[in-house]
Amino acid sequence: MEVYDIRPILAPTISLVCAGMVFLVGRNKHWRRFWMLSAAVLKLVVVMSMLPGSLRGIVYVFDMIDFTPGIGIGFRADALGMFFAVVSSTLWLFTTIYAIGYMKGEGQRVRFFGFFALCVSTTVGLAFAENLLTFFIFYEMLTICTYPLVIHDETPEAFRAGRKYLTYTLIGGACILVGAVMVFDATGTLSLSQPGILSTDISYNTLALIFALLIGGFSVKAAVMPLHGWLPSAMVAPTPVTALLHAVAVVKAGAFGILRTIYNVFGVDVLEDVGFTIPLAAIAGFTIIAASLVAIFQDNFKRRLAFSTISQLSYIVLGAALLTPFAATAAIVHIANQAFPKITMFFVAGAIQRKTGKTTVHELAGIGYRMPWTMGAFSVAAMSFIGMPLFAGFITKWYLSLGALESADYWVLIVMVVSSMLNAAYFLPIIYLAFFKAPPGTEMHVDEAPPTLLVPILICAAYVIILGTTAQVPGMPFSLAEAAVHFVFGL
Amino acid sequence: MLEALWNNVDYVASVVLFCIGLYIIIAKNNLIKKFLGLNIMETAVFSFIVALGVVDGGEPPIMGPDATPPFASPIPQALVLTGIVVAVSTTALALSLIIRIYRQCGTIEADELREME
Amino acid sequence: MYDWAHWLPLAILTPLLGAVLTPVVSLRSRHVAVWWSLGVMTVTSVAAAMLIIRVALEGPFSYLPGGWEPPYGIELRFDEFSASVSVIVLIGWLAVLYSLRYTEWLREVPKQRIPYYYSLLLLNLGGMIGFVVTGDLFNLFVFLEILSLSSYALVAFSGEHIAEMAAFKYLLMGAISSLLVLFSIAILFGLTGSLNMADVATRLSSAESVAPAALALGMLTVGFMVKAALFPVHIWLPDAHSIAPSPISAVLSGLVVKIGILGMIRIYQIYNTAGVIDMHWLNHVLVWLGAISIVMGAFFAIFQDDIKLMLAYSTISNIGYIVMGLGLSTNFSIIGGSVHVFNHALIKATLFFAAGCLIYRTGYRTLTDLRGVGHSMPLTSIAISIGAISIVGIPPTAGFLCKWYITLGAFEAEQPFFGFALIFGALFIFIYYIRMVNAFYFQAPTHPEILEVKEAPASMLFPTLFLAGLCLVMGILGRIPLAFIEPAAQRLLAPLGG
Amino acid sequence: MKKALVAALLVLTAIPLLIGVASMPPHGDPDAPMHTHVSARYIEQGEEEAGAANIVTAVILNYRGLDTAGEVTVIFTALAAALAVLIGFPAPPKDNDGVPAAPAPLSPVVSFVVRLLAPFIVLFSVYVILNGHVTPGGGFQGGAILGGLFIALTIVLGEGRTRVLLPRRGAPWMQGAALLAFVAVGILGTALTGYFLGYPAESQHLVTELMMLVIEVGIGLGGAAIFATIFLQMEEE
Repeated sequence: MEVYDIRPILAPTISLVCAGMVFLVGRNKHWRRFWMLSAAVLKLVVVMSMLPGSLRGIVYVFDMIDFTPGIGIGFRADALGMFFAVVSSTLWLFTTIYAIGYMKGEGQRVRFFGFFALCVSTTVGLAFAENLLTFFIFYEMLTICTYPLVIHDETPEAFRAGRKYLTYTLIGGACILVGAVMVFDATGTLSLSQPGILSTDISYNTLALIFALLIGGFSVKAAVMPLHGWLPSAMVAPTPVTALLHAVAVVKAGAFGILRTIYNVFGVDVLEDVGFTIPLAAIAGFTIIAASLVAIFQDNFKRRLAFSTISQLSYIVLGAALLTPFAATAAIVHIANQAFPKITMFFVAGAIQRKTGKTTVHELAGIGYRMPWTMGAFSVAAMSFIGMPLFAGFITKWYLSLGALESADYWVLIVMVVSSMLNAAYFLPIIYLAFFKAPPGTEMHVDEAPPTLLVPILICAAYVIILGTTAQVPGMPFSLAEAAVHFVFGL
Repeated sequence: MLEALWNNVDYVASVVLFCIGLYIIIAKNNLIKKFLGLNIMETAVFSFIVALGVVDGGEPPIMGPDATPPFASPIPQALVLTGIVVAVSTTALALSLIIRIYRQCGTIEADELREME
Repeated sequence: MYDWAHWLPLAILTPLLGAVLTPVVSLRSRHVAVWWSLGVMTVTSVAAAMLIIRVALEGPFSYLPGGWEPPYGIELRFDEFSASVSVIVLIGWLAVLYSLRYTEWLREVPKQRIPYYYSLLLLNLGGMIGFVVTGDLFNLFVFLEILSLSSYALVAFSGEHIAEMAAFKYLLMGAISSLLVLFSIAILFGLTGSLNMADVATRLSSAESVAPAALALGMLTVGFMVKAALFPVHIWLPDAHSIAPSPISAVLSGLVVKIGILGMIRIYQIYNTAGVIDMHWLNHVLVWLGAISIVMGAFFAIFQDDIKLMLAYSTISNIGYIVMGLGLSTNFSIIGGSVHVFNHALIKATLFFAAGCLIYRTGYRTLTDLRGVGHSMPLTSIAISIGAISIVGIPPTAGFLCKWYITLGAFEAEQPFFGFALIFGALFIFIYYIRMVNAFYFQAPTHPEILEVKEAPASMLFPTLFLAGLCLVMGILGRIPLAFIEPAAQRLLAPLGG
Repeated sequence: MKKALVAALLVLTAIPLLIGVASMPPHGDPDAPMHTHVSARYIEQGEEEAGAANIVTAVILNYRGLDTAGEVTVIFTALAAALAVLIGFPAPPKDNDGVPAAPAPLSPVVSFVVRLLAPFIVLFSVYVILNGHVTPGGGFQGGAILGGLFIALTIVLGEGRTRVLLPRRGAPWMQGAALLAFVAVGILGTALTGYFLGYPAESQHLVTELMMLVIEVGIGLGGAAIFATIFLQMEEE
């Protein structure tokens, strides 16, 4: 039931205005903080105000302008879009608090916060895009806004990372554009409101080319294995950037793009007869295993987290590629279940680096004694990734396995088990070093991270537990994911 | 083919002149010579336009008392008048540029100027 | 019998008359010249606005100076493609305002020349308006001459040492191309007996032999290719557009180069309705030349360090886009090509204006010298970054529309290769623009005094920022140019059953 | 070698030109489309409609008036361009190669003949300008003769004497005379016939003739002034 409403466009504009104000008036610290925090809170309120409505199945629509019939800019907050928007706006609030604390001593903060707000406005815009063209517009704007953040430190290494990031993402963007043009050429519309606009009477190899272009383009940002090169090198950026962008906004935009392509552009039944998703599932499975293997040997803490992100993201791709209701629920829900623990881990890494200047895993010996709460939150996040019950990660693995059984892909179960073991292999040593190893010298006294860093860490860790335990409670995002799945599979 | 060329020999002549002008512009080195080649090309085109308007045994289109048809067509002559003025203007500008180049670089040989760049 | 149409001759003659009177007006003091030119351009803008409103309401209309019906007199035909008068007038007005401070700053130029600078600029703009509006072949040639002559002189105006040589090269190639155009107009006149475009088109199909019509088509296309600086005949453009003073480079790169394109559109109009020649192989040649121009322009631009030379090469590759759009000659690709005529003018003018501000304040032209200017001249650098983003075609900006429509047209014409070439060609362009943005913001300045440089003066900054804002918005406001271009594209393809 | 290559290339380009030109309608045959269409009407009704016996002038001023207005602007562009390039660009000092290049001594015969013929040339050019619509001639031709005379006089009498003909305050008006005359007549034409540059029908023959005369004089004067100024500027030491 479509309702005409201003809120889908209001959310991105709020942070757009905030970015503008930060650029204009950002010199003065207090004004800047005021604008960032108020925008974050306001946006969360706007997005949350739409939550009850969309839980009841209402879809908020806002059509802006269309150049010619079928091509234009429109916003539509359906269940899938709402899910992603809720996740990213809640996380934006916590990351803003964290960033204010983290960036105290840094330079160029006006530019940092301005582009930071711009990025999130494009992410929410992405979530509410009504057609592939609006989606592409915000997708490209996201690349442009994240570039200055990646090269924030202005070191030659940062430039190389930025150049690599740009080459990957722009080539991906070009593929998506060509794919979108082919979709429009084949069907005459780009709208993402139906469960699938392509049909099987379009020639097989055109469909294959469209699938390859769209999924290829999106998987650059979703860091699927062959195209993941830019993510580890982008760890050079300051932690709030890596936390929000490379754990939530940018990579999730790619994953969200894949979900949109599979569910709204192709549609589940078309993909079932055409069968393109089998190779995709294989690649996703391979990425899960290979990324975890590489993560084990990464000594730098943030690079290890980066490879773990790559492997976790492929859960979403795998879930989407299995084309069964349960797997789809797992894929959608994993956006949240991966976002919160991953962001907690990056916050922890940032806090440790800010507090003790340690960046490599072997230096972490005995850190648990000095920063018990921070490492406690890290352990909670680690448990969720390993898939322990009562934590968010368990739900994804559970539904993914159910989905795999449904579609009789038994190899997926093996992948689940092996990946849990590998997760344990690269997270547990950290916990062991932190708590069961004596710290060098006599640093026994507790020296916690400053409150502006610690509070977001603890809240996110709490969220991980809440998401794990209260999935079936009606008000929780889980029901949004189920609503989206019902719409896509037409149940 | 040759017969067609023969009865349009005026047009052929202007085409030949056109190509000679083009040759001079490309091959010659001195700027003044290039500029003269341009003028030759212009004259070639104007001669072609005027040749278009000719009628066998035609008189200039002036309606005097003793004027007898057939008259040559007036339009090409009007066009050429305008064309000649365009040629004059291009000449004026080209010469001013050549004067300026000579005063500044002391030479108007294209290859020496190229080294100077 | 006052009716709307009297604005049409007014729109052409105001700038020309204004130009003729500029030396008279600035007898007392040369500063009057710029205000006089602004007044003249404002009147022209009003005229252009009225004409555009009329074409929007009633579709193409024509005016008959002297009262003679079309084949017997000159017919001024104002159709949708002539609506590009709007961008000519807009950028013209801003260029005049921009030159207020810029011409004072040109050291080597003696001050008595400045009135002639403004009269040449007004002649150039008047010639372009005339070219775009006329429906008569020979009148087209006359206006083509006015705007070409004034552009050669304007290129030679700046005191740089090789300005005259670049202008002379430009003059030679421009004169040859004008002669080719005149020669083919004469052939068409010989074949059909009339000079009015619509009349020539109808009578051409009944001409007894095809060879001269084909020759005329070939020569017209080559002539207008030289004017539009397409691939094989583009060699004059880089020197000419980089040596010229910045407001003039903006007018040259943004508008004068587009005149070649509009000339080609006029040829398409004639030969499509005449239908005497199969345009298929010509389209193919144009598409290939467009593709080579894109790659070649982008490739050369990467190795340039001088900022204006880089922008000049990027003009060549953008002309490649437009010609490819025309060459594919499907409904969407022609829309894409014509929209880019409009949008590229805005983007390129922003970039040249901003580059002019940088050179005006710092005196440096190369990227290595201009490092770190982003901190001391924030507004100009933002304008350049917006220009850079829109020339690459990132969605919300003006450059995106053309890529979208031309790629769509490429698929519509079953030639997907060009769609791919176009999109990935654009990435080439991004490399040298990211170098520019990096140099401004993220690299340590090579000349320390660059940090104390003041922001550009208001009269130069306003045009830059206004156009930059327009670039940003044009991506979304694409409806306005599209509303004009769609009917025109349909009419252009109608005879081919397009 | 380069020249041979260029020559070969040009022969190659000449071939399509020749083929195209050869199959044009045969040269000079009266029923070619060129003669039967527009120019046929000009010849038959030219004199009454356009009010000028010399049909070429009728075409230039009346049928295709805008072309000539454009034409006059092209000359002015040449003037503005030449001045924009040359003004304030003094020639390098004469003795750049050691010895001052002495101006070639002017033979008394030439100066005497020029000064003798000057008035007759002026008379002839005025005749050509004024009778443009009856006999061959017109504004451009008269202006060219006047310009040529001015240049001859400057060479003979030296620049000082002839510059008085182009006073500093008056020169821009004279240079712009052509287009100003055109626009004035055009606006008058709009008032009379409702079309820009429209000449009234046969009834007021005299008015059309007068309007044409004004334009002819304007073009003649304007053309001569522009040629003179360009020459003076080029010659400026």
